[in-house]
Amino acid sequence: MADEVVTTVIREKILKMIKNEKRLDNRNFNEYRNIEINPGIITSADGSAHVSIGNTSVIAGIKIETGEPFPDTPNAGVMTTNVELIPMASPVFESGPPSPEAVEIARVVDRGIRESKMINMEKLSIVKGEKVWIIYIDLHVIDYDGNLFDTCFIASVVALSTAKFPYKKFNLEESANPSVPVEHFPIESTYVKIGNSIMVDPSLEEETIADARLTIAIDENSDIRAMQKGFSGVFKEDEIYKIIANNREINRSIREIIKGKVEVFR
Amino acid sequence: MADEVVTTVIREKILKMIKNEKRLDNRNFNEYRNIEINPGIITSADGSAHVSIGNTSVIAGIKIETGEPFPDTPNAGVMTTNVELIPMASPVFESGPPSPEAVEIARVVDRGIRESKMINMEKLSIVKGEKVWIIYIDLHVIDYDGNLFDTCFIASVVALSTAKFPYKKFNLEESANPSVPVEHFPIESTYVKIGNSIMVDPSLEEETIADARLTIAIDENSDIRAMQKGFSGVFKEDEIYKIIANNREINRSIREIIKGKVEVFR
Amino acid sequence: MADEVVTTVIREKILKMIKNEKRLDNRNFNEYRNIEINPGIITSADGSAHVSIGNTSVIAGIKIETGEPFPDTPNAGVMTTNVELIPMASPVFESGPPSPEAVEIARVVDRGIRESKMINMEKLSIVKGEKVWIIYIDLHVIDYDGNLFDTCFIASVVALSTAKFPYKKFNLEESANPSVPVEHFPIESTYVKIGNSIMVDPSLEEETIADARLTIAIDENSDIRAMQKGFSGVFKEDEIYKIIANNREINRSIREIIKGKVEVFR
Amino acid sequence: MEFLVMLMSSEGAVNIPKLINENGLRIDGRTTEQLRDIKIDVGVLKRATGSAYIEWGENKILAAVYGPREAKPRHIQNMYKAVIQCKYNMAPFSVDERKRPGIDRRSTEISKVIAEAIEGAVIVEQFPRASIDVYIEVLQANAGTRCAGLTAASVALADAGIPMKDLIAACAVGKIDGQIVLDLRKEEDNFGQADLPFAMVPKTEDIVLMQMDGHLNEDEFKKAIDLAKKGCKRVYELEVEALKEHYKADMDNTVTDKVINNGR
Amino acid sequence: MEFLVMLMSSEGAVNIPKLINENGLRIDGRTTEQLRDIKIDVGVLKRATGSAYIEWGENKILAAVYGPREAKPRHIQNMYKAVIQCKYNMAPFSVDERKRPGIDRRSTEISKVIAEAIEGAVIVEQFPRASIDVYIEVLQANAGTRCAGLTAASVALADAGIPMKDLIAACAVGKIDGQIVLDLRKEEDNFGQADLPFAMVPKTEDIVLMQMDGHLNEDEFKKAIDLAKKGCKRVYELEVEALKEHYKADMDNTVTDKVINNGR
Amino acid sequence: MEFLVMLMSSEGAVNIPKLINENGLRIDGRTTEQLRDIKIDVGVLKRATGSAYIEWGENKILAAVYGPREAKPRHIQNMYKAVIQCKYNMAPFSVDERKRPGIDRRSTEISKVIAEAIEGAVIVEQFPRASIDVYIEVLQANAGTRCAGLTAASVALADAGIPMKDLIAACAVGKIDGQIVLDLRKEEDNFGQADLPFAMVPKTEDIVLMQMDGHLNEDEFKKAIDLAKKGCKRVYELEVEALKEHYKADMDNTVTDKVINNGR
Repeated sequence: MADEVVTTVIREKILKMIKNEKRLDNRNFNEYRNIEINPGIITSADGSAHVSIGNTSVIAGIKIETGEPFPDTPNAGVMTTNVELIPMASPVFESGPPSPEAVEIARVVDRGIRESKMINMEKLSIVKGEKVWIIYIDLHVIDYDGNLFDTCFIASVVALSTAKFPYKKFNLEESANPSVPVEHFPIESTYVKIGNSIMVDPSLEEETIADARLTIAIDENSDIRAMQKGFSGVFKEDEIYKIIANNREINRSIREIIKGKVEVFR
Repeated sequence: MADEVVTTVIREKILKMIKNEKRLDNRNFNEYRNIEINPGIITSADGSAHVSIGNTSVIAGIKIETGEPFPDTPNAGVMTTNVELIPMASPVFESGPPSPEAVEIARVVDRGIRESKMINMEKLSIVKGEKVWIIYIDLHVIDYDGNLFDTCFIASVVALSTAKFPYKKFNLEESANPSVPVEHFPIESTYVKIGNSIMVDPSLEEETIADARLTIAIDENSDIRAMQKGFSGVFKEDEIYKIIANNREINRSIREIIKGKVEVFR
Repeated sequence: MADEVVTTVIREKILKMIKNEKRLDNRNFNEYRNIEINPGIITSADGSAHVSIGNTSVIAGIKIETGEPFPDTPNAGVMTTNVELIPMASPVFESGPPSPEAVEIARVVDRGIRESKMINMEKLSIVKGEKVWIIYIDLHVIDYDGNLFDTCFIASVVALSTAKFPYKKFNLEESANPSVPVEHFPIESTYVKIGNSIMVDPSLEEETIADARLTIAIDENSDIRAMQKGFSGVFKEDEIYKIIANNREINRSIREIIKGKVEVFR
Repeated sequence: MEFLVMLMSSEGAVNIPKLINENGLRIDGRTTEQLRDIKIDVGVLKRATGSAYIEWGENKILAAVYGPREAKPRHIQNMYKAVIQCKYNMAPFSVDERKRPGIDRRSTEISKVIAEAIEGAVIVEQFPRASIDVYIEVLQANAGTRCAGLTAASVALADAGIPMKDLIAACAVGKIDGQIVLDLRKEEDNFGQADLPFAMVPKTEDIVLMQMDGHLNEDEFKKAIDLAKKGCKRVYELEVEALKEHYKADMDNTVTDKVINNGR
Repeated sequence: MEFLVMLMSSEGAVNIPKLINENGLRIDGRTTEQLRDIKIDVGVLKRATGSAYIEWGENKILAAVYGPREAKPRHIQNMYKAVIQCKYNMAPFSVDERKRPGIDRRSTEISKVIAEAIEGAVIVEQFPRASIDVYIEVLQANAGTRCAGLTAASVALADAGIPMKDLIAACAVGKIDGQIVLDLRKEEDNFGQADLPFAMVPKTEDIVLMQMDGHLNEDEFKKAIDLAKKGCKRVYELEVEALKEHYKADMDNTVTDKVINNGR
Repeated sequence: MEFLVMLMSSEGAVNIPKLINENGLRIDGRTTEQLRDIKIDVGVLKRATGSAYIEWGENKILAAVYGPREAKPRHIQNMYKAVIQCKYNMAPFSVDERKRPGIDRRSTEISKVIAEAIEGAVIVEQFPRASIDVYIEVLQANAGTRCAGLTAASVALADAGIPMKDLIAACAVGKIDGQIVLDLRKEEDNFGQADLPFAMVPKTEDIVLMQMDGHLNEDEFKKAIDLAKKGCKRVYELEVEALKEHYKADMDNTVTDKVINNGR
């Protein structure tokens, strides 16, 4: 989101506060903004969620169709993730084909879900080698105020957790448990580095002036499943180790928040 | 066609003449320009027509193929309408994908034909639920001097009326009557409002300075089958009623002109 | 390549030297630059070649798939030729869909190969009327210093000569001779006219200031198989006859160079 | 509604179901002159200059306004007035069959007629060379999205402080089982005989949007327009309520009045 | 021609039909050196600066010229001369199988060689920074459309008053049943052994367009060029006639003379 | 490797093959800490400002640099520094299944992370408003192309005389058969448990690119980073050797030193 602009006044205020380990919105470095989760809000979707982190707001919709498997994975289903940075969400977003930013977010979210084996892809097979479920995760970003990676990731995880196979629509026999087979529960967290300070869940202003970005997806065991470094700044090895160490604790509390919301819904 | 430009002199002349219920080309408000109709001019098409209203000139070509029906209408054929505003026709038209103007014309022409049930879509079925005729109406606008809606509509109606199924080409048994099953005969008329005056068949200059536009498609009983209001100006309720009342008489004469041409040809 | 620019100094030097039947790089009018041919360099391709003429450098890769024949040639295979003028090769090339220049080169190369019947297309049939080999010739231009037509043509001919059918990949029974059935050996040569002088194998500078261009593909009997005049300058009839007469001898030596390279490889 | 689904999914002959019962009620229990439930929230997005969210029956739609801002690219600038640019878009998950992302012909046409309707109400002369950009995102669709979207856009324009002659109110009217009814839902649209999307500036009764497809005789058409006007007036009340509700938070109703009377 | 259609539609082996009969006549009755019937109308469109319509056998083609006008986008402007931009396009209904709208590789190449041919005849130096835009629309196609289109474009340029060295005349020549013949029609192109589209400025005999595919030895090639030149000269006569006919309406033949001699 | 191909092509259950044998060697005979063979040629293209060709195992990749030159379109210019634009592209014939020409989502992401990595090493502040354009063409692919491509790009930047903090060196590390190994080849990537592309400025140990997918616990991750760093240091030696070799032709090693120390 290189095109977002922050005034010099704001930039300097952020840099000054950081020296005292404080942030513009008074959070500390390891603190997320308020996370709001509304599962199941779109009835035309097979699974959905509206998730906000602070003012950043994303709607995830899951649509499930049937189709052929890929030739090299004849017994596994298919999953695709798509992010639309629609111009509603920011004055710098433009309509048209997905920007590199949108593609990167979609691919990193997809990797976190896929590599953590959240969905058991083998269970998406309907007729071996011939017919499988195809899951579309569509992320509609409606308000952009920083940290789209995590907002999109949580929205995807919650929407998938609420998703049900549309047996009827495809004239398939209904199952006792129509839920999409969720077997793991990954969490993705994004950090930025400003000067020598590193903080989680960057706001728009922080993201705009940040030197470097790091996104980490971990599973229930805090094992790492996906990573993505971003921006043109650099990390030192021990900065990354420190992020990983901190991240375990931060993710634990977020996992509880999300799981609670999902369980109430299901 | 917001990009067409009219000089202030012309604009003021039009506004002045309108006060005396006259138009730049000396027509009265309920008068069409000269309509020329040449059916069947393109032998590579399955049906065709060259239609001019004044200097506005359109060539309609019908191509008919076979294919699968839509899942929700398994026993009905398929019809698609496409308008190309090629740069040959006006200095403001550009090549590339259809502009919003071209899309609007295509969709309004399509609606007038479809909603009047001009073509019996059920009779386009070849093998129930499996194979149907697909009718392509392609409108090639070659000279633009105002009122594309009506010129395109008449060209479509005439071309369809002359269209024959290409049985041979698709190795199908020939029928005694190979004509496309035309069962109704709709007419579409377009009006513009300039100041408080309303006139049919706008010229380029009138269209360019008009406040609002209204297109109405009616059937043989003068029942309304499709409408489209355009431009940013507004209509009052009774203005619309007046247009509809006038429109019956105007359409009657146009219908006779077209029918005559088509019958001679068939 | 209208966008390439040559300084006035260079232009005048070329024009001056031409008067003495000399060229900027000291070649005479009927002389090619050094031709380098490396067949079979890309193992992920089914056939390949790296060909340079002077500093102009092209990599040709052949990929072969199976598919359906065209309805009007049910017993013949399919061949498509694609040229990418990637921005790596010149400061004036842009990424995106093929430019008119790229399309022209691809089509002229394709015509020379197709019309000389270099590949026996009937022998690409696998199951009569149902399944054929589809040959993709992809030309990746990596350094552009003039005369892409001939460089691309030689690269295509050499790559095709080294190409083998991927029987295994498509679960087809292997043949004793897996080579693509090459039956003829066409050569294509490109001439430019500057003022009244005509010279073969134009350098970048010559191409940029040339008035007219002529490409001729001939077979082993020196019969003409394809021609393409280019640029906005004109030719006189006898200029063309003179080119054709000269061309026989020039092509003979090039044919020997290429054939030698191919035979060593096969 | 189960019977409807059955009728639609049985291959072959699709019988038109009964859409108005013996008591004159429609499949969702509404009378012929009744709108679906409508709920409007104002100012729901941070980044947009103005925004609104509307739930209209089972439609869920967001509208956002950016501007007035510099119109880009420059060649679209008009030196006498602001240009109105509108993008109506359906989310891939808003309909039964997943919609592929990107603009299609239907959304191109709807964007055009909505932009023209808005230009009929906004005081565009106040902002030469500028662009006022309206984005309508359909999150869940159930017939009538262009009217619901235009209604939301009108409220978002007010929230953005864009001067208008007055709010625009929109609603569709149609014909089902031979009767003229207000505000078609999906099954009524699919199996009905006519659909007429309509929008006006309620105060002046200026018609800013009107489209129609189906079959109406002249009397039916007049009855339809009459009913559409009644519907728009009710929609207008809901718009004003929503704006008042939103600005009450500022403890000052005069703000709302200022916004919605801004243009005069 | 019925026998041809049969041969083409029978699946499997396609036998090449006899294209020249024992009397030396072709399937449409022409001699080997005969053009198809050609009819040219000048000034057929209102909006274009100049225009022409040509019927060439079963080809029906329109050409329009706009300009000289400001070249856009600016980076294509040449400060020493006008740029010639050409779009050759086939209508979806102009061929047997409906052609999807939009530019394909074939029309891209044809547009390029036609633009270059025109630039060889127009006095482009008179209009620095300008663009002269030529649009060719093929409404009905039956082989030889690029030659017919370029011929029509040349007349349209004259109608637009664009100064040229002289009119361009174009026609194809080819080989069928082993003989060199003028102006191939579709079946001759499909089943022949060579096709050579050709265009020149008849007055100077400057060759402005030449393409070839098929199989010609050197003697055949020379014979082909010779025949093509004869064809072009006949086409030129028809062009001049059409322009004279058109300007006769102005009761003043000097106008025509002025137009077609404009450049000198 | 025949056994691998068999396993992959048998329909149905795909068993994961043994990737490290009882002697601790991998399927191509390498140890767990060994890079594939790497060969770098400098200055291989005439037109580009700088260029390099790399063979890295079975990967064959070209990199070219153009610039600093005026950034176009103008709105991408930054008045404080050069913008880095990168296009990573795979030739259609570089992979098993022919890749359709054009940009896909994978190459969009790779282009982005490589551009950001390069921006982390180039002294962009020296060239305000300029663009430095890096083109990476994968001619033959066998896993690890983004690291090999970034390495080649770094050498091409040096060849172009672009001032950098120092060369970037890249290589991937991964997990196969439960062990952390350096530089995965295709079969190891397909059947392994993790892949971690990595790049740094060896002199400062600044990490400029890092991505990961798969499954690593914290200890494995640290071991992986450690091994990746070792790999990068070896790659760096090869880069310097290649540059020295190239400039030796100029009979003056000080040139190389100047180039690779240019930024300080």
